[in-house]
Amino acid sequence: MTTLSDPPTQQFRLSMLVYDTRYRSLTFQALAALLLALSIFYLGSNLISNLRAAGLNISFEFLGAPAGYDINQTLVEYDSQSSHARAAVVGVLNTLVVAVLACVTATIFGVLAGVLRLSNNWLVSKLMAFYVEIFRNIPVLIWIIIIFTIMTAVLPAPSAFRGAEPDASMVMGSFAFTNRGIYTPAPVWGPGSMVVVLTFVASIVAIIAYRKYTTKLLYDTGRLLPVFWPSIALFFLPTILMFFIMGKPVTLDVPELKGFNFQGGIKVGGPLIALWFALSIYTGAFIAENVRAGIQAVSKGQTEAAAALGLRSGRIMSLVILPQALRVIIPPLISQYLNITKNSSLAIAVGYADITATLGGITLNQTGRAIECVLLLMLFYLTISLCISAFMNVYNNAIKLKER
Amino acid sequence: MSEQHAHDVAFVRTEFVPESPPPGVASGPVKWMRENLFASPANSVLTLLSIYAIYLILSPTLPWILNGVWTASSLSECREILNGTSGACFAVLTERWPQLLYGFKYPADEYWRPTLAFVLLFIAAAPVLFFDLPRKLLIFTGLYPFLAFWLIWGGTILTPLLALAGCVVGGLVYQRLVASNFAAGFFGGIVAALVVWTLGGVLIPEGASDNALLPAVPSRDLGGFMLNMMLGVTCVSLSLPIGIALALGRQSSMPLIKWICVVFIEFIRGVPLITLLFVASVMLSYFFPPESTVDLFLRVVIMITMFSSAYIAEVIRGGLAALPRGQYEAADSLGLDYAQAMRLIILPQALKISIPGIVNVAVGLFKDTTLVSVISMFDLVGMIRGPILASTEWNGVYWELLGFAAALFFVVCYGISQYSQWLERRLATDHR
Amino acid sequence: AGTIDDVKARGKLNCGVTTGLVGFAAPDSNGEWKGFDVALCRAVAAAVLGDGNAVEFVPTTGKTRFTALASGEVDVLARNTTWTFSRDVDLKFEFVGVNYYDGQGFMVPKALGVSSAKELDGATVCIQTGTTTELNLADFFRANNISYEPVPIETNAEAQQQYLAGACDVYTTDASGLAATRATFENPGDHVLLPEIISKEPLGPLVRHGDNEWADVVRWTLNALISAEEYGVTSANIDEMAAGTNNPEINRILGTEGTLGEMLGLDAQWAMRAIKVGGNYGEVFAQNIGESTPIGLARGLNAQWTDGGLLYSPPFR
Amino acid sequence: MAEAQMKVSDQVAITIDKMNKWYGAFHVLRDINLTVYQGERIVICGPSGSGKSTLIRCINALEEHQQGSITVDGTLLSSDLKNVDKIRSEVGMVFQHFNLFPHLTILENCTLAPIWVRKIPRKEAEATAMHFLEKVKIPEQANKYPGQLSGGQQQRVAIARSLCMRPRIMLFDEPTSALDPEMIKEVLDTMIELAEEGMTMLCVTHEMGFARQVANRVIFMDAGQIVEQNEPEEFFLNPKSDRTKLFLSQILGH
Amino acid sequence: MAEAQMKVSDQVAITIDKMNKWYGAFHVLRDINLTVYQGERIVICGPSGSGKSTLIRCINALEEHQQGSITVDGTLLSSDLKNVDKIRSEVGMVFQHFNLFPHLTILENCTLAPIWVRKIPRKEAEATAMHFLEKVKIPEQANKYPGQLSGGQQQRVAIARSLCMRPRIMLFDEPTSALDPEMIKEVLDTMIELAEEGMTMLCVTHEMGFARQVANRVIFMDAGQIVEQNEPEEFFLNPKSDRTKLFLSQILGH
Ligand SMILES: Nc1ncnc2c1ncn2[C@@H]1O[C@H](COP(=O)(O)OP(=O)(O)OP(=O)(O)O)[C@@H](O)[C@H]1O
Ligand SMILES: Nc1ncnc2c1ncn2[C@@H]1O[C@H](COP(=O)(O)OP(=O)(O)OP(=O)(O)O)[C@@H](O)[C@H]1O
Ligand SMILES: NC(=O)CC[C@H](N)C(=O)O
Ligand SMILES: [Mg+2]
Ligand SMILES: [Mg+2]
Repeated sequence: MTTLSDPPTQQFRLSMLVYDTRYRSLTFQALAALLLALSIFYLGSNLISNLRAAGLNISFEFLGAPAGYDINQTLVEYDSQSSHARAAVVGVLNTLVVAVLACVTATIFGVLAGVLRLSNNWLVSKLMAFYVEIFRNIPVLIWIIIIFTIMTAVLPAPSAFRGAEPDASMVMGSFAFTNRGIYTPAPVWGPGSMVVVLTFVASIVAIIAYRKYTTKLLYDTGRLLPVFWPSIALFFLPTILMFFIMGKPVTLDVPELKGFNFQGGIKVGGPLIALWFALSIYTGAFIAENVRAGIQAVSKGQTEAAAALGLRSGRIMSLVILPQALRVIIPPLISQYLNITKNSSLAIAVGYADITATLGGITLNQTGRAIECVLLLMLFYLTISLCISAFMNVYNNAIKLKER
Repeated sequence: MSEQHAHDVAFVRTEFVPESPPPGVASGPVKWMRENLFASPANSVLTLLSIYAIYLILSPTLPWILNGVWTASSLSECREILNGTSGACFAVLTERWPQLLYGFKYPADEYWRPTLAFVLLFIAAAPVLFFDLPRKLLIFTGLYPFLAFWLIWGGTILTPLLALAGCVVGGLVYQRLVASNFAAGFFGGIVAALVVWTLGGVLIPEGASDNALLPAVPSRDLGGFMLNMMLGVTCVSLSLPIGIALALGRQSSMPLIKWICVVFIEFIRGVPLITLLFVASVMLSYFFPPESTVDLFLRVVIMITMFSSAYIAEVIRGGLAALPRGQYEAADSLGLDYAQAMRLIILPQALKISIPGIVNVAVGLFKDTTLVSVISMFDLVGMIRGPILASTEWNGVYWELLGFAAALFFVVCYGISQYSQWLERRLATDHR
Repeated sequence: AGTIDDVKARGKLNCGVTTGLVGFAAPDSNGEWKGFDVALCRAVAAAVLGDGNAVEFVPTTGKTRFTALASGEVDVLARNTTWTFSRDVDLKFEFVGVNYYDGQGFMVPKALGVSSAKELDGATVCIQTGTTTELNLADFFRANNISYEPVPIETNAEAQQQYLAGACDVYTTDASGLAATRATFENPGDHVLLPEIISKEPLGPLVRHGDNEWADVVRWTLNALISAEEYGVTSANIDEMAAGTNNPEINRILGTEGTLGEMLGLDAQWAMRAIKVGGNYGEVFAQNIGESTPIGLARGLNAQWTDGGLLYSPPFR
Repeated sequence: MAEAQMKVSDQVAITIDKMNKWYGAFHVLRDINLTVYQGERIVICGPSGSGKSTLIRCINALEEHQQGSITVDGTLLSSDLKNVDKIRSEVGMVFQHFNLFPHLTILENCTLAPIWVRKIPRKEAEATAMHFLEKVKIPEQANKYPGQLSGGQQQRVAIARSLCMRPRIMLFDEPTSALDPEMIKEVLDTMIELAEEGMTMLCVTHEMGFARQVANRVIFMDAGQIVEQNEPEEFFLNPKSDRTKLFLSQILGH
Repeated sequence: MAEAQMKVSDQVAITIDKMNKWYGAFHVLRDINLTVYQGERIVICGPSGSGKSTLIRCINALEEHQQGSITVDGTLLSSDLKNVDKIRSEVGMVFQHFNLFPHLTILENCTLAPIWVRKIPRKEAEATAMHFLEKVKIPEQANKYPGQLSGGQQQRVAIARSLCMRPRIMLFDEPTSALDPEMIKEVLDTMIELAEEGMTMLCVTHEMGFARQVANRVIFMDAGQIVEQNEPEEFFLNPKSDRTKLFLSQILGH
């Protein structure tokens, strides 16, 4: 044995680039970098020469120019003289509105269907299975079109409400279902209405506090107060009382047929409804499957153990099954939310003015700035999805069951 | 020690109790209904609600369907026949089915070609989907793409033959060279294939397509459900190898390669397919050399393939992660190199685990092919929304057409998802 | 290489048309494209390739048409597209002429009892997105200080569907488009066009900027059709006339005199073929959108200058 | 043997009378008659599928029986939810797979039922829980989660969790069969300790050492019936029925 | 004892010189010096986490070492892939969890590496495989899949698979610790037979019977160091170091 402690320093040979583990990965990465650079260069030079040939350039100045077109659903102030950038903002807000609405309703549909699918009622569970299969296996675009067609072709036009003997009439005298959307009464906040609203907010806070208090009471003294009915009472009574005490400050502005359309009240546009409903019922089918899987993932042993401890079935659900099932349900649920956001870009099929329709549609077209608009569009969706997945990672780490 | 208990515990059964039927609880349909439909008051309410819901759905639709008119040449004629009663006008389907299935420009005399390709697809897919079938069938699977290409697009048979020859030569060179070095084999194979293609491309005469056995059909003339099927099948099969490469890249220990794959995958998964289709329709041609005009079908295929390969990569990554480390180590210790270990040991197992996931991606992708209608391609949905509903005769027949499209997709997607469930069950019990 | 060489090499002309506007461009039940714009495409194809059927029709929406042209997917766009400053200058296209002088109009159901666009305050308006009409509409209502609600729509077919279902009170687009759309209604009589024409919409074929040879081919094909009408050359008498006439202008057009075809990079018979496929401008007009068709458009501004219209082809010389 | 200290009273804890149970058309339990006295420690054994688990699950109303009666501590098990609740809170049960609640800490596992069912204030419940956790020798794990414990520790938590409800009767369904050999001992020790305190126990197990050491009575079941029962010594040394002999030769043989 | 028949030559098979290895900042192997002669059978033992597995995995280049040198059959283990390949094809390795390829039959498991690495024609490779399968006494299983075999059979296949590469050195990492007692014997018998044929073997195991019967040398490791090495008799009867004594008392005691 020699005393030498390091391997003899070898002469560097070219073959070592491939055969020596120290250089091998560098070689490959250099190759990959080269290929990447080459293809970027190739695509980039094509792009530049094509743009030059077409006499175009890349510039985002158009965003400041007046858009020139009108949008039918604007959450921020907007008219045809506003800039393209503002039109894009309107689109972003509309995308977020429909996505958030659809997430909420899809969750409701999904949870209902998922739970009912596990029902021991044969008919109900079969019906839910039918719902899930039908909606999962037909493209969402077809659903959007079908529901939009129902909206436009089946519901009456506003003109049908006109005349002495109209073909259609308002539901309860204040809701109008037309093929342009649904008109509902809007609250008019008279003087003193703030008090009513505050009371309502306060009673919500009170309900939460009361629930906290009952749990604490139980923990401290072992006394369990009723929760359900007091919550209901707290929800309604104070607000209603205050409403009358303040002399009915909140009145309803009931939509009325004036001119071509209903005026007053709140209008939820047809495209919004079609998109919202189609997205929620389609995604609801997927969520139902997640919910079912989540509940089934909690083993029967858990229920039995809880029952053997003397817990009643309602408590077993809320204390043992749901907390465990939610861990399984929520991650796929969040990716369904991501899907909803991405699928909301199908707004374009029904003329809903989301970001794809404004920035990626009309603006792109009127200005001809295809590359810029598509880039901005992708950037927007990418940001949203990165935010959602970042949130999901945080959540997943937070709920991870402690293991050995 | 037994003095403590006063009870005599010893007991031996001498007479065994025979099995007897359960006590006479009602059986038959009444019992079944009581247990499954009316077990509790709440349950009964649910049942009644469900029955009412079913009634609500069926009462208008059933008569409408049953009273359908199957022969008429236009909506107004149809309405005349119906004479005010409620009924579907399925005549639009009988009138326009070729357009719905093949698009409005595919030559009518040639419908048998895509149909045949479609039937052959089952034979080609079978050995991939069912492991029990003889492996020899895979040869047909390998030939199928070229055959299907020739059948659908027609033109000179030399083109697919040349493509096939290129692949075969590439494969042979790969086999030759891979023995010494994977990289040499891989790139050697590609180069060989490219050489064959360019050489062959020069050799194929200009007008070869003019009076070929099968008349050439330009890809713009493809449409209808056929377009959905073709996009789905092509993109899924193309995205498999890319997805595998991406998944392996994402697992790589080389940071640059891993980073490229991660960025690609997350980018693609972060944007909606529609924006990628916009890229295909408005941006992509700026990235090709000025003189080459890549047709829209190809551009769409490129984008959808990128899209689905990102999703498939994630599925396969799951499959790779499910393999125990020991498999990698055993392969290493036997002296297999990276490519061999992947090809012989890791991928066969990882892919098998991933098949259900891949099938789900495929179903999702197939449904998403309808989005091409947004960039005015005439797939099934595009046909309905465009030429058919716009035509004077059939302006206003929504339900029959949309219902037809929905039914078509349902049959295919439901079929595939049933297959994937069957497969999952089978993989779960498969001990091998 | 220039577009003309590409087209010759390909053996097909890629022509962008609408996704379906009866009379202008729409596939019939056999999938054959027919219409006023289609005829121009066929004329160009006949001129360049010698075959009026050597055309690939690429259906485009208001939104996709310009990208299709810019990206080279189509060689020429003949899709009732208005010649505007920004399209010409900013989007870098070349309008080669005007084949239909039009203006934006409104269509409403008779039952609404509206007689002027100014009465449309609060109406819901169906409008194709990505068009000039969309911008005109915004300007018109703003100028008149009345409100409306736009329903943006991709294609004429959808607009028609929405309008008929009553999802919008008014449909607005080029007056010619309105007439064509109304013609396909079951009861065209129930709908009226309002008298206001709120814009100038000179519609014409366009090509990419920068390829002047190709632009010339399309421009002079169009001019040949117009001139042919002016000089009484029809598809019926063209063979006769091709034998030679005593009008040198006709002779130059039909290639019996001079080398105009050669200058364009085509052969001598180019214009003859172009006229032969669908007839001269007048014939094309009459066959597809004229008064004897269901669409029933009068020549109006689109009459020859000699008849008090605006059609005025530059001389072939 | 510690048996001398264990007392069996004359008071009846459980009476099962002519009980029969079917799964669909399958007759799982046939004509079960059994009286358990307070303080008795009964081991139930028998081949797989003989209905041992089903029997003890019936006692806890986890399964319904169709004929005959079960009376626990004077309460007749009927479909009346109140009776079921009463019985369940008197009877503790330990499962083969522990069935701890993975989302709660050990302490929360042990206090959940006392708080929500027995309505014991949290402080008190926690004190009790710590008491029993000490008894099973893992008080230091109180704030960990079940997933962080070994199998043997988990099973001991499961026992403590049952004890926190202060049951008068404990049912064990193969409590050690999912454990590694070294952990079995931990759990058996805990059970022996319980037995020494006079808890009434019914235990399905094949640990013959345990049966010998603590049981007053061994019950052998086969095909849904009680085939033989006897004191452990007698049972193991002098099995009467052929089936018992066969069974014993199998399990003692290996 | 069969030791008399086993020959140890003077030729060096493996030289490990001042080898050090870290996992991150954790020093797993410290200053390992070891010379293995051809035909030697070495048993490595030591408490869990002492670095036994890491040591033999280093020899096979499954792990990289950071300092010192390892020479196998005259080939220096360096970052040069060719050397790594050479060493791996000279050295066979058997894992605790067998790591058979579940998607291939037994025969395919055994012929895979000879065909793809050694480039031996399939026929020949199959003949060799059958030869070694016979040697491990399961030729009749050749066409089954690993999932269809018992653990002991699987481990024997794993040994045969390594042998098919005709290695000159075999490494075993606790080959029997995942097996049921009755299967351990099958596998040990196979290993003893191998040893008798003069294969150079390094074996991590706690089977002292095996060590006594076949090893020339037992190496005891603790905390990443070789603490003691000796002939088996001496090692077991007269351990020198305190740690060894403690360890032996534990494993022999139970
Ligand atoms: N929910 C059920 N539905 C139908 N049959 C069942 C059900 N649960 C158990 N059985 C059947 O009842 C019989 C008795 O089951 P039980 O679990 O009581 O046996 P066991 O004696 O506990 O066996 P083991 O020792 O395997 O736990 C078995 O044949 C079993 O297949
Ligand atoms: N990949 C790794 N990263 C970090 N530490 C590791 C890794 N692999 C092993 N170790 C640590 O190195 C030490 C030695 O591990 P090794 O597996 O060699 O021990 P061993 O002697 O084989 O033990 P056992 O008898 O349990 O198999 C252990 O403390 C282990 O935790
Ligand atoms: N309605 C149309 O499709 C065309 C509208 C208008 N002529 C334009 O070019 O923008
Ligand atoms: Mg049991
Ligand atoms: Mg180890």
